[in-house]
Amino acid sequence: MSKKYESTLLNGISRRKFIKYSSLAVGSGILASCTGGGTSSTGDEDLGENPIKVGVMYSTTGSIAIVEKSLQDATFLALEQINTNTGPWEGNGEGINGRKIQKVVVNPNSDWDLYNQMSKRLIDEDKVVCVLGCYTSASRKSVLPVFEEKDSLLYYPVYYEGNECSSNVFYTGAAPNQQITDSIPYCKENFGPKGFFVGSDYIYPKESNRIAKAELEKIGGKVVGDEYSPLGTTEFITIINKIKQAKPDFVLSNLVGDSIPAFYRQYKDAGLTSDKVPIMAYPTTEEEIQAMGSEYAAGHYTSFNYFQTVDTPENAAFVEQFKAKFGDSRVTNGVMEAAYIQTFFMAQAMQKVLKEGGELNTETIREATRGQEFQAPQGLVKVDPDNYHAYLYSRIGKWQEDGQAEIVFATPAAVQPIAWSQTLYPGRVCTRPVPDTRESPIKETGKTLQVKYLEKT
Amino acid sequence: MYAHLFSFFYLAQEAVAEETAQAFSLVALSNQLINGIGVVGILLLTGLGLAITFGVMRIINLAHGEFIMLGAYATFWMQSTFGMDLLLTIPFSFLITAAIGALVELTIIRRLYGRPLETLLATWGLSIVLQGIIKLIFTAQLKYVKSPPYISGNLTLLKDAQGSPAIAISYYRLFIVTIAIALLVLTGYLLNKTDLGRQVRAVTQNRDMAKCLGVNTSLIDMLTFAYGCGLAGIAGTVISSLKSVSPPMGQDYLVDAWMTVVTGGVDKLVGVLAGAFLIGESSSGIAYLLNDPTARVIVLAAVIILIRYKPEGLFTIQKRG
Amino acid sequence: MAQSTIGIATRSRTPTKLGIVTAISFLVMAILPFVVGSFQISLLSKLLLFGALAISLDLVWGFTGILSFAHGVFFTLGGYAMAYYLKLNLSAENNTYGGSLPDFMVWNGLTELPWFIAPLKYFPIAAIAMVLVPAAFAYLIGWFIFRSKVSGVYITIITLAISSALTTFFISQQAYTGGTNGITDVSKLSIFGINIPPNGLYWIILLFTTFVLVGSWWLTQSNFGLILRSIKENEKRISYLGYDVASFKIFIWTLSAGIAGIAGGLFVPLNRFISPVYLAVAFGTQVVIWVAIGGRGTLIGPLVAAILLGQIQNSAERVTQDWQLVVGVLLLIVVLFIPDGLVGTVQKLFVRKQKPVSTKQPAISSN
Amino acid sequence: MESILSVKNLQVVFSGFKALKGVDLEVGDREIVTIIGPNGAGKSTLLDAIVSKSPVAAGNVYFQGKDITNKNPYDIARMGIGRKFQNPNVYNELTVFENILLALKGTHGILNSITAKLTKTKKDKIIDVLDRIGLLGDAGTIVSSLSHGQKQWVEIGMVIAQDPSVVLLDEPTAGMTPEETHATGEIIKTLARDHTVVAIEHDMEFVKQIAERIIVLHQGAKLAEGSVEEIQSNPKVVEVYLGREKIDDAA
Repeated sequence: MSKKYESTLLNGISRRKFIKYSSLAVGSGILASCTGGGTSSTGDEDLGENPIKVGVMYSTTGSIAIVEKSLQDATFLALEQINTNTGPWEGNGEGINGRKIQKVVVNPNSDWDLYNQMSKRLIDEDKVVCVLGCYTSASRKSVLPVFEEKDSLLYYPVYYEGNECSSNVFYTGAAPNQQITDSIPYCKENFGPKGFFVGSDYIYPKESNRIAKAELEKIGGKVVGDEYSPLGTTEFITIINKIKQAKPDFVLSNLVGDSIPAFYRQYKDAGLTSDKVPIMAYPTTEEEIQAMGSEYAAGHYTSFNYFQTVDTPENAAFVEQFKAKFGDSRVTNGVMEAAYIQTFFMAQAMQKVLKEGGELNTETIREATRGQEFQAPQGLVKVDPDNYHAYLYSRIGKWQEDGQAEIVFATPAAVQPIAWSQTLYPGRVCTRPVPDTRESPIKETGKTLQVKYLEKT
Repeated sequence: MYAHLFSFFYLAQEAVAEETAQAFSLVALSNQLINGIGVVGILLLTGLGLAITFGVMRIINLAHGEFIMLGAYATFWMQSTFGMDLLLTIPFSFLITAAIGALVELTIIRRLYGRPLETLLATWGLSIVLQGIIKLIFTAQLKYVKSPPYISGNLTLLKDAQGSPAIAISYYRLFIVTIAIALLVLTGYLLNKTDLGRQVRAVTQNRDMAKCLGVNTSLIDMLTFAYGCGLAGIAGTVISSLKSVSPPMGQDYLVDAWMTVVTGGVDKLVGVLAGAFLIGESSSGIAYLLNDPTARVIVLAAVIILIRYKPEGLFTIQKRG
Repeated sequence: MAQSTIGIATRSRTPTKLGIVTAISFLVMAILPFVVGSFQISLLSKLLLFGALAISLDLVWGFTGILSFAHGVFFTLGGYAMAYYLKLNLSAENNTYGGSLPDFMVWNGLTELPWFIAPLKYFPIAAIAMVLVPAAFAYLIGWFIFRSKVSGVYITIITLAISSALTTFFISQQAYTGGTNGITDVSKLSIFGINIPPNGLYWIILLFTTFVLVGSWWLTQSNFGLILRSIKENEKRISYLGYDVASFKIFIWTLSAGIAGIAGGLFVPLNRFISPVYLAVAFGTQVVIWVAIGGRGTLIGPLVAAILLGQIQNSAERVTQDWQLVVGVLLLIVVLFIPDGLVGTVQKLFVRKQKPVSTKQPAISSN
Repeated sequence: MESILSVKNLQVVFSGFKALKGVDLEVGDREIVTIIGPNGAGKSTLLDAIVSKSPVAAGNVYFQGKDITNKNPYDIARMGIGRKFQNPNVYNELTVFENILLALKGTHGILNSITAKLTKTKKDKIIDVLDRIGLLGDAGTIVSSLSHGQKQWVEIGMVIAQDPSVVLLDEPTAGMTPEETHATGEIIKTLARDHTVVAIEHDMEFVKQIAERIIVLHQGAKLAEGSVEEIQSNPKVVEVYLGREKIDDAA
């Protein structure tokens, strides 16, 4: 009798079943790890022999997709031009020294965790030679240890807060001195000394505003408000109310993503006008203007390296080619342009390596990328050989009724990038030796760096 | 008088300018609280649909935000294709989202009545699917919805010494509040004064009994759920021109809508109004005194404590044990 | 947890078969690093930790009936404890600002290490904090909500609110938490001066997850497990038998948070960052989905689901950019057609085959 | 006779409705008391109030001289009051054995439940209980597949396993066939040998079978009290069950 009870005493998972399922778990783990070895091929295009594998890592779904999808588009355009010997690549032959680029595309779904996982996959499993990708600082930070540990290369196309100088990243977006340094004096001279700073609540806006605040105070201006809203917020009643109360001469906005259209709309809706209190923004570009409706942006300003209205033959071609590929209603903006030009930096570097008979790996591409110049839509740009950031133009655009910017300020040439704000960290520079030893490159020179422009060589 | 207040405020501001802190001002605070009504309107609008699907039907709908998103995209589509005015799209947006809601009820919700946790999981899956489909159709980029040009500007209640508005609220915000309250009244009327509403309540209170009395319960279920989704669609339409339109936009409203409904109590529609008012005003008030993120944390903590002590919400009659 | 090992040994019915099969499974998993590539190892390490997290949720949801969206919170709290340890032990040379102050604190104008973070520089303290902080937080929440009339859906809504509030809080306290970025650029894990290589970490994680699985199984097979299942079915009834339901709930809730915390702590040396993304409702929902798909109350099911879904996601990603659509559809299918989850369904089929379902005939037993 | 359970002027109110309007009750050690009364008389509410299922608005409950009014249900249970509910309130997803095991007298702490082993003594005790309720052959059966009457026995078995000083039974024979009812009566009689029993019943045959003392509740108040014969001849009681010739039919 008692035996019968024992077998049914505790009706949880019986031991036998438990054993079965444990085996199942193990089996599934093994099975999955064995099937996961294939490589995704993208498109049916004929890539010829021995293509070069390049990772493209932008989210096309989730909250950041609103920006990153366009970066992916711009990257695809550049890769297509390289593979088909068109656009800026015309005359170089199809591909790089006859080898075409095979893009390995991943979509991390706006999830930092997946950026990390997928960058590991790109490097370890797909064996890409380098990766083009990321938008937010958080996603860059989440993949940075991967690229450093595995010593691979990331081309990162986004304006950011600076304070970083990895030997595994090429920063082709604006460093703080290429976006903030010129805009603050402009604001004080044209609008007045009192600035109200707003931003999304994360590292880039906070650090950006901190640098801007230091710059503004240095020239005798004053910050009358400093407010942050959670990332992705679309409710700005309180911040706008505080702006009204503080009566600033201008508003400096570092809001990002879907907060931007909401802010501009509610700003105007609350009766604040661009002729009285203009907004100077960093992350507001043609794309966001299009999404909010240009009537809300007219009269406000953005400080960026590139605008669709930049008057160069290269830009005219870029805009035309982009619209031809992705539709006439699409606009181009500074981040997309950076994504576009960094692809050519990469291609030129690979070409250099291959022409010299070298092998494509992190070390050779890294050394070859340093100092690359490119006649970009925004003008002649160059990768700084010391700190791996890019020489870029600094421009200020005033938004018009048609959603395009009138460029009201531009530097005469591309500005040398400085990774650390010289206002906050005077004399701190980043200089990588040749060849890169991957040791700490930070030097305290003790004296503030002067602005240098790129000279034609 | 107000000039005094303002000069005081400027003095005070000079004093604390180093910290860039906002000086306290009664006028500004009243302005903030008046404008808080704008937040209340949006909470009410986004919470109303949930008050139907959860309050009346007890369906835990985590795809509620996606129905708001669908409403916004319906409006975007009608505007960009037919050049329709936003106001004009409201009834169509309601019909489109309600139709999708009915379809969802037929294919998914119907199979899960009486299994709240499964419903919760299914609607989460649904929210992923809806976002994915919209992204496939409309791409991931932000979309532009034009606001009605005739509802613009601000209602100025009080001017300061310089003649600029000191207390003012935008007409569009007032419009949102009006729509929200109108829908609330309409819903209350439908639910309490019409035959259909009586059937709905009969079904939700005692399904079997209602069935015996000849009520077509499955039709009532479908209609009620569709109506709740339609309300979410209207919310999406109305806020689309004030906020941003993108596939994941609904996620932003989900938690807030839930908190609104739970705070007020789900048994009475007026609870939603109360919940929206309490959450909207307290978060604007705290945000004014401190800042937005802190206000959010404090309000959420307050809601947790409220649920702890009054899980049935503030406006529900004590039931017999 | 220490009791469980003693418990197994002292149990009257020594589960030898179980021991053997577990050992074999464990060994097979253990030799994987010699078979598959480094990406799969790091992915498996992560999925094993997610699996352990899912098992911890299964203890409170599958067995006790408390559906929580806040398990990502406990996981992340453990993660932050470990991340502070690794960040504070970054050599001055690798710290962009030299000195001992983490970079994000420098940016946010802190001049010295806050007192509540400073002790985490020492491994034993960090290791204890990794368990204790999430467990203590869970205890507080548990004490607050389980000793009240709140139940069912409302508890779930409270966990949603907790997750949402904490995400906002951690992001807004950038000077102490690193904001949205979280804590990044941390050092590699070394224990007592020995560097742990990726495979070593994998083995530690495998050991941990196996331990969590076996420990949880053992725990739920005891009288305690029986009581948990009774609470799930009808928590009022059992209080009339003399059981203090709230204290049982608080205990399993706290224990589960502690397990989640360790999983989070082990996650940081693997991923080399922790951020509020794991606090958010989206991640909490992910954990719920693993348990639901794997099968509630099966322990092994959530682990299988976490590994399987992670692999499906990884594979689906190669096929389509819109892979999360695939995951969404999969979730709908599981909920609608296999409500007991994968393992739960297999289990049911198995049970049905073994023993015909008893008929409900009103038989009168002989007296 | 000394009271083991004593209820003084007990009042229970549901949103303004007075379900119990001041009831007094004294129960002696090892006594069998049966409570009868029409629907809505407050019978179940009285038991609910004793075990703190319903909150007591006024008045007191004493158990072994100690005031237990509105104490935690699990404390009351641990002190020695067991309760069987009107509809069988058992664990349908567990086996019969597990249901009894749960109820088994002993410490109910967490650590104890983790480390506790199924000792021979415990097993024998459970087997004894199963034997008494006639479900020995069904020990391993999942309760949901039992008949209604068997579920009632399982719950009675749980109360026996609990081994409380006072057993509160709410309609232990509801839904049972006459044979089952009789068997239940015998179980309760044996139970009364070493326990105090307070039972609510409708079935007068059954009441006659087990009762020593009967209490009649009506509209939240005590109407009458006495032996079976006294109650049957009480005019007030007869009037309450109006339209009926005899109380025997009251159900």
